[in-house]
Amino acid sequence: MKIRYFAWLREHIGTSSEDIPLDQTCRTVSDLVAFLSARSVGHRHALSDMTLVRVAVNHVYVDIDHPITAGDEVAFFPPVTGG
Amino acid sequence: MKIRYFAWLREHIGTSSEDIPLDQTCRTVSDLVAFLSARSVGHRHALSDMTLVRVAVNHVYVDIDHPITAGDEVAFFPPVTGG
Amino acid sequence: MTIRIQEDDFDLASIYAELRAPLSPPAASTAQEGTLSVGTLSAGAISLFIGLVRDINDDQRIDAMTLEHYPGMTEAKLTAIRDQAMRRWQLGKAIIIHRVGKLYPNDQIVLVGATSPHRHAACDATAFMMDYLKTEAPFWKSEQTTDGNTKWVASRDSDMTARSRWQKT
Amino acid sequence: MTIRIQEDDFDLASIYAELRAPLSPPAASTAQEGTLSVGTLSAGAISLFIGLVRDINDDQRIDAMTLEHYPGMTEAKLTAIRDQAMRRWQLGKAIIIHRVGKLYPNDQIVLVGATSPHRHAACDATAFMMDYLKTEAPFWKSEQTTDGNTKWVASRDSDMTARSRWQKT
Repeated sequence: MKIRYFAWLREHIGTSSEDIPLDQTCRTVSDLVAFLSARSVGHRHALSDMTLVRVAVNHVYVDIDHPITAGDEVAFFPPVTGG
Repeated sequence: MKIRYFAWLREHIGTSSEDIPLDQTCRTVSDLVAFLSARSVGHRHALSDMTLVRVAVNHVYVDIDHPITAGDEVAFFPPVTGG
Repeated sequence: MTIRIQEDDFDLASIYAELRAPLSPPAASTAQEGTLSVGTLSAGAISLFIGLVRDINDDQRIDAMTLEHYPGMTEAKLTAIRDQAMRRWQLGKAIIIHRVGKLYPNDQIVLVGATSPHRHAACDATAFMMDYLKTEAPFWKSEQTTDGNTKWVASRDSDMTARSRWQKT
Repeated sequence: MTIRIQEDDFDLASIYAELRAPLSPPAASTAQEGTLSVGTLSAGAISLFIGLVRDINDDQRIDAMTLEHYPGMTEAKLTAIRDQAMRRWQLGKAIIIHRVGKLYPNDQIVLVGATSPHRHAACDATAFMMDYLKTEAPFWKSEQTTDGNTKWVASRDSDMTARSRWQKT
């Protein structure tokens, strides 16, 4: 599974993208957030308040309870500020 | 008093502008319309239905009962169609 | 050069360069007093509207059109419309250009533009100026159709309706 | 070339020339079937919005800003926003251009444009695309202030409010 981070989440975590084998217990975005938060202090810090974070699965915005599968690209980022 | 006509009113009346001495009985735009309508068939035709005509006195839109004085420039024209 | 009525064509690129150029500091400080944004010289948002001669109107093909106006009153009305927009929204610059004389399909007829620190102010002011121009500025179009006839364009109720949305309640 | 994400600057004059160029007949007939306006090749109305880097944000002077985005998702989102506008209004053409990378005050960031036979369709579609771009397209700005700090720009509630006005009831 490919995980991507943008803006201050990328800075906190220290990488813009990581490939991780999908843990069997990870069935939703929420499960994945718990799994990733255990990886480092930076991860835990970046994902500690999910009200500040948007999630996209395969380029589509999803809620925290959205299901995920091994082939997905999951991205975490702050509310957008383009334009 | 200077009278100006635009668009199809100008075509019906056959002139874009005329200088006329202000008749003492002409106190409002409505009086002036009656006065001008007597000048020619073209005038009468152009001014016969004032719901189709807009009036400006000294470049400001006015109603038919607006007062007029000798030094005024009074313009008659159809609803505008610019832009 | 904020109101122009001209027979000549206009050049969007040079008008845009004028709008985009930062305000000079005195103008900026007049625009908004009492905040740090006094120094805001860069526009942030630029909205532009351009009207072109259509090749069809009321289901008839148009060969050409002639725009007549009321010199003196036109300038006064356009200036008043621009002033209203400048008072109603926080604008940096605002411009209205309208052509007169004989025009052909796809020719530029009108340009309205506004700059503001805020995008909705720029967009709304542009739409506002167009709606008022359409209903108050003394221009008249006559169209020459491909069958050789010339006719005066009729005003549209939809333009009056559009203008009424700006009336504050 | 209706969606562009690029580091390079863009040229308004050439984009305007693209928008102004009459539709080719097949595109025009697809646009509106069953009426004589099938043949309408001239746009009539062109609306443009350009966003520039402001020199002040939240009362702090800005030296530069860096725009990051999510390649792949950005293109998908902008395409979806443009498609929504094309379905909702009768548009001839619609374009969205957004820059990424390092930008300086008064630099162009974004351009949105639409053409239509009707001015309100062109103006509304432009505002709609900006409102959705602001809230859905995955771009993030970090600002470098004159005191040497760099900070991520916070999203604004007003942008969500602006988007909600387009939701049909």
